[in-house]
Amino acid sequence: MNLDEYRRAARAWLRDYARPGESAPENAISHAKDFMARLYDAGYSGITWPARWGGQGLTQAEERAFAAEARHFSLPTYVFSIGLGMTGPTLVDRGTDEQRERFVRPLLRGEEIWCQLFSEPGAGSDVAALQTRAVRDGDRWIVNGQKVWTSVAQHADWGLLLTRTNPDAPKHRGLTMFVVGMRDPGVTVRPLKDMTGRAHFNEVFFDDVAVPDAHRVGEVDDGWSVAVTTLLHERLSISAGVGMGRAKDDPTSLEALRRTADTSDPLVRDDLVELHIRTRALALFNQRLAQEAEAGLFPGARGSAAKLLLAELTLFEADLATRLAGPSAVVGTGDGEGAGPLAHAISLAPAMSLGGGTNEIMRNIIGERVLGLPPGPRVDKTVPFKDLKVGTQG
Amino acid sequence: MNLDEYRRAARAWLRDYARPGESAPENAISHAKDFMARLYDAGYSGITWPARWGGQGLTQAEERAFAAEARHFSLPTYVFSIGLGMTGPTLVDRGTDEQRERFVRPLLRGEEIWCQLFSEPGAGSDVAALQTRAVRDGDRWIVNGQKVWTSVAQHADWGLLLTRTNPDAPKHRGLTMFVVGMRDPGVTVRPLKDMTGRAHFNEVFFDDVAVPDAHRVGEVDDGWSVAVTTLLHERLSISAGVGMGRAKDDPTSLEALRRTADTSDPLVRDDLVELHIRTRALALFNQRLAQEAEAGLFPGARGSAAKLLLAELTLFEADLATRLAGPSAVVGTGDGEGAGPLAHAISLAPAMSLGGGTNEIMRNIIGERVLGLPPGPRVDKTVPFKDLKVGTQG
Amino acid sequence: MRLTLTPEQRELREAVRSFLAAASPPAKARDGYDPAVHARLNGELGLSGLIVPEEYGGAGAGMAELAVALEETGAALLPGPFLATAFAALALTRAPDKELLTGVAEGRIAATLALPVVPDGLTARAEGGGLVVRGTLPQVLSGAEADVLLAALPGTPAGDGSGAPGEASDGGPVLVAVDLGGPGVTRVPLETLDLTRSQARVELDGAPARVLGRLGAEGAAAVADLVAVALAAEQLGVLRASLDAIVAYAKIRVAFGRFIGSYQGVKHKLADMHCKLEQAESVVRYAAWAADEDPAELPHAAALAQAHTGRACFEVARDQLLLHGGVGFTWEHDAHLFYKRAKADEVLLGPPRVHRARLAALMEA
Amino acid sequence: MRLTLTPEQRELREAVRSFLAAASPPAKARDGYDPAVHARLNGELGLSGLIVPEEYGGAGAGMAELAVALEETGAALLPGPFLATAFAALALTRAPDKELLTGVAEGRIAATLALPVVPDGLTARAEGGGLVVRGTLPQVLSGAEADVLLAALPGTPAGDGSGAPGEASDGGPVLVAVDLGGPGVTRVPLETLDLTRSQARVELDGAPARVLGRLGAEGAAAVADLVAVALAAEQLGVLRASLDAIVAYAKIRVAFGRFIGSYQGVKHKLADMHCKLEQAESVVRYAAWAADEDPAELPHAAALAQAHTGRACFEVARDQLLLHGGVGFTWEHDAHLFYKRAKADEVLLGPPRVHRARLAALMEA
Repeated sequence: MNLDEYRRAARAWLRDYARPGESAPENAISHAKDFMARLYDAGYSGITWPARWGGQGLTQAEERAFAAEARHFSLPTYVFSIGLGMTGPTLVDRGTDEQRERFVRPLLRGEEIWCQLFSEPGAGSDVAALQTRAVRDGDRWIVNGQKVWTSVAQHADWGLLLTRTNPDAPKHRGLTMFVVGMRDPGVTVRPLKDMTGRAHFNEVFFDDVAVPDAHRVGEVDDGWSVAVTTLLHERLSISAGVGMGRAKDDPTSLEALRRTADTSDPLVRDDLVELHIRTRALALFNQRLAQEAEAGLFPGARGSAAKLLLAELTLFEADLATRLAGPSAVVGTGDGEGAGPLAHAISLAPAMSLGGGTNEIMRNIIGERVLGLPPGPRVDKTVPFKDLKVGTQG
Repeated sequence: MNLDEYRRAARAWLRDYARPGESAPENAISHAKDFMARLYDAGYSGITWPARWGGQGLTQAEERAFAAEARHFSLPTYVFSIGLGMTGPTLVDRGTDEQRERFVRPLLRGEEIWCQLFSEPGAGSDVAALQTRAVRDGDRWIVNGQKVWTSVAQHADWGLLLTRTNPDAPKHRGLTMFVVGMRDPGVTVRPLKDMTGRAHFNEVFFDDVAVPDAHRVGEVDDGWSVAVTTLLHERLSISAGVGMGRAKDDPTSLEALRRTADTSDPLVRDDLVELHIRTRALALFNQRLAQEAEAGLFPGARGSAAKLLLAELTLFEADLATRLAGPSAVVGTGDGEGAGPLAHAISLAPAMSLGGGTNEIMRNIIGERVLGLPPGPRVDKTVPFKDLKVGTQG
Repeated sequence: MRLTLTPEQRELREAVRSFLAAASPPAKARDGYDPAVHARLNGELGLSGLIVPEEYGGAGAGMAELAVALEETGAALLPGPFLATAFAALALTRAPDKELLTGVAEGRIAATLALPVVPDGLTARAEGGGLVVRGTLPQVLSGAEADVLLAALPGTPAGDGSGAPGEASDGGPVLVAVDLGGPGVTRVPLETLDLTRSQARVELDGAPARVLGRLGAEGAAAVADLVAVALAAEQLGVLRASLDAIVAYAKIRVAFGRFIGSYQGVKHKLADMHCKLEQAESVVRYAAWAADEDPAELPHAAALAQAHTGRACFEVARDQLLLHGGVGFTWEHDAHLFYKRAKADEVLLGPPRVHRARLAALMEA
Repeated sequence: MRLTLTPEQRELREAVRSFLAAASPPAKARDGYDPAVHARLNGELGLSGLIVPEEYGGAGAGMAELAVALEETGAALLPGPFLATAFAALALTRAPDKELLTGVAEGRIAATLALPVVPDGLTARAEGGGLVVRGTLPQVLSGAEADVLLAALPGTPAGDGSGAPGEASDGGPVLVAVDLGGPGVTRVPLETLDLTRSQARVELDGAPARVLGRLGAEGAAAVADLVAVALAAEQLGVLRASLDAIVAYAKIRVAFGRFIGSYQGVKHKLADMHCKLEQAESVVRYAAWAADEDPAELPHAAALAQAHTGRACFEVARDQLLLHGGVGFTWEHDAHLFYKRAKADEVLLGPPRVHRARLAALMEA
């Protein structure tokens, strides 16, 4: 089957099994699992993953072709995104054969949901500064600590957990990675209410949680190199999706603003021109990255530029939409439905600048890995972790 | 005499001896010297300087009052500005009595012109990285090296010269300050053509120049502390003048653009509104700083904010003026008079962002000295200078 | 032109600041309006009477003093009808009414003002020997908490049968007062982006109104200018408190072994935010001075104050939120309260371009 | 839509790049037009014939290839009439003329195009069996170096006695050619901000003109769009070279004991500049694709290309100059050459707002 045939078959399958504009409510887990099973059976789950562990063993070309077709549909795969985009590829790359055998196929078939447990309140941009401890106890490890910003933890069966196992080593050299059962005793998941008033993320608490050594991923104290693999996959999956699709009912999009704004005012028209220029320039950049990827040239750190631009565009468009709308942007209708779509948009707008690496982190990545600029001096690479300043002091 | 009387007397004197709008051509040195002598005789030169060395021994209040009146005139004092603003106050603060006796009064009377010799091609923002060497030879020192960005060097009789005397010490601790005779053998002044095509500054070369030890200012190897005094005076004199006056014929000013731009276009009107907002906001900030200073509250590092804002406004207004004008902004009339006032303005605009500390240096100063933020890690404070990377490498 | 505070104004600032630090810090603002705090603010500090003339029991102070107070209430994100009442009191300077001014000065009456200063959609008609008002105001600041609504109704020529207040023989606006607890008034509290200050839809269906006096076109414009300056003073406070919060955090938060404030990526942004603060303070002092001392400069100063300070305040509030990193995105942290207040303030008097358009028009004149 | 280069286009880029690196690096650009380099560029590389159809001796390539070439000539700040000749050749795609196209393809003829595409102030009249043109073009790109001037004259209805080219029966513009070395032509070289490329005032006083063909309103608009895309390609090159220069400097220049590129104050600005480059390249590839493949999208793509790339190019050129510090302000350093070319390019086709206004109009449509 050549690529065109593959694409046509994918399109046909999607037409039969996925509806355009279908929403993906987070609570319809059983529906999502059914869909994943069907996707797996059709051969569209884990397209590039090794066949030995349940994937299709195909190339990026097929993956991109399927993604291009899927873009016209809204697949209910949200709860599987962490597993498919980050933890699964990490296990394929770095897990033991026993771990791959046990975890990968159920993940691809949608039988088990995964989350990723890296960030902590004191370790955001600086993930390696984390403090959650794992202490060896025979053939198991006892974990205590707190994670934060964990997507889909409330639905997850398994989590990929980064812990500190050696506080006497410098911070990158005393970390170990585990797979932890999210239903195990001592694991508490608590929704984290964010500034929009909703809970898009969770906090996860570990209170003497036992993890078998067989669930360790990579060597003891070598967890950072495993985490780097995961973060690389995270960045790829973010940049691949960046700017490609957007909610049709986004009230801050150019299309929406052209309907709602007073375009008889030349200044309003010029504001919309500015939005149009930024939107088009970023969309074209993303299309170019996608075309390069299809040709085998992967974006790597350049994807951080797309992510940074999307973060800035998201802030700009929500800000612009509220400025154009005026007073009504910041209130609801008094019917109990909340403060209105623009108010929600301006509340949600900072998320893209904070999640998946702040704008400052993106600029560092672009500067160092794309432009090859020298790093700043690092005071935290050699000091034993226990002697290092971390988190919030005073 | 109370302050009001002082101010009225100053106004009357200025009306008699200085003309509004009078230009200050750099080449009319004899005219400038005559004017300074008259200013000194009238008691308006060195208003706050100690009477013992030729000053008037009055307060900042009188100085500000005179400056406020003088703002309406264009005094031909440009060639004396380095002496009056920087090197003179440094000698008053840190010179020996012999040096004060010899240098201060002739400076105030306009008999001798001064320049300041700190910056080097490899030491701009990082002045203390300078490489001009002074080596002791009995009761004199032999100087070799190159300085750059030296204003009025071509007219100067004396220069305040910062040199390296101990390359084995860390960079701030091996510097020594001297007074050097600018007509002495081995001193070469060469005009430095800048991007406007004119020579606003000079390069100064030292080739085995002998300086008597009696012309040393401060202790051997303690020149940095003397330089800090000079730089503090420089910053005060810049921030005091910042945004206070501007050339009446500036083609990028709001007034000029209102005459020349097509204000029937609402977008042009809005561009002018933006320029107006920025201009007014900065002018009001400067007025507030001046009022605080009159009340005895000196701006200190906050003056760096005014300097930074002026640098950005200067770039913005030249850029805006050329965008409003369109193609004609970048050509002259073919009459040999140059590429036209807007072309000159856009060429000159970067100067304010580079001279007297770059915008980045200003932001460091505001961050550390106004907001009290911690400094970045310094790798250059303890290493012997000879082992330190400086200038341009490779 | 005076751009610095007098010693008395500095004392006022200290008094309000220390009161609010104890009674209503920003963290408390998310709980909403606390009438007890409001009463103490007006009682102990007499703040509601600050600009009420002495003959009505107030302190007879000017905009310069009100601005000092509003900067502090803004910095504390004070919930409740303090700003709305100040707007109403500013309107009353143009149509003084003993009952209302005395009530405001004593802290008995919380008032609000229909915005924009001459709102659309209200009609007045003589009925049963009095005046009644009909129409809907879609957004009234503190409309659910205020006792009295002031509205500038567009007047119509005397003798016109439509029933507009007859006094308005020039057709210029007339200021009227409506008892928000009275008949014919329905108040629907609105969900608001800014959790710290409420708005309500106010539906008037034959609500009795009392004519306070004629504003005229010029008076209405002056009230709009005063309101713009007062809001800019609050915005200056929000801006300053936003910057203070992130500067403090940058000194205690560590990433990669260093305080984040030591990174130029953070430091330089904070420096730029400081520059905005310095300019905003200068612009607000100038506008307050013009309000008190130079009516001819007021229109320009008021438009400048909104055009500059509204934007600067939002940008600084946004950047402080972003620089807080993930914790700034949480509900529990105060960063979003400043961000949301700044946005709500920026659009309170209309789309921000109206202030720029006003400046453009004044520059032409 | 193709946004990446084909292998052939990459080869072309390498060929032009390595030729210019040897023959005309930016440092040489301050010396101005070197006819020998121009001749070799057109001879060895056949660059002037790139978009000339094969039937006239050219390579018959499209805008995608021309854009690749212009990006390189822009990056090298190549002086001389290369861009002007490209503009003229683009106009000739709408009114082919064998003599001119052959001459351009062979590198014998340097041409230029009056801007804007239908300039004000020129009139044509039939005289002595031919057509003569009168009027002044205040700024003609490479006007002192070009051999031939092309101008789109506004046509008038046939039969009108004013003497405009009778062919223009729809009143739409007609493309004519004037020999700049011929009678009735006065050229006054202008002092230019951009030292690397000249402009001249061209005064035509009865200069003989030859009618090349009717453009019509649509054709003239298409030529204007093609010119806009070609200029954007040059701007992309100026942008890229500006960024490359400062990135290289940031890796070798030391301040306070560290390479300046290790400071976030520099690094983050360079990252933002890189983001502008990525977007500018994407926009230019899109516009070139539209020029070659999709006439319906061309007007929008051309306006977008100028609106985005013109600004991005100037901002990056400005910031690289500033980040160079003092040395960037010296005449001897190349930084100002990029800054000045970027500004000259930004305003070459009119005040930049015209491109935004065009986008606004197209969005309405």
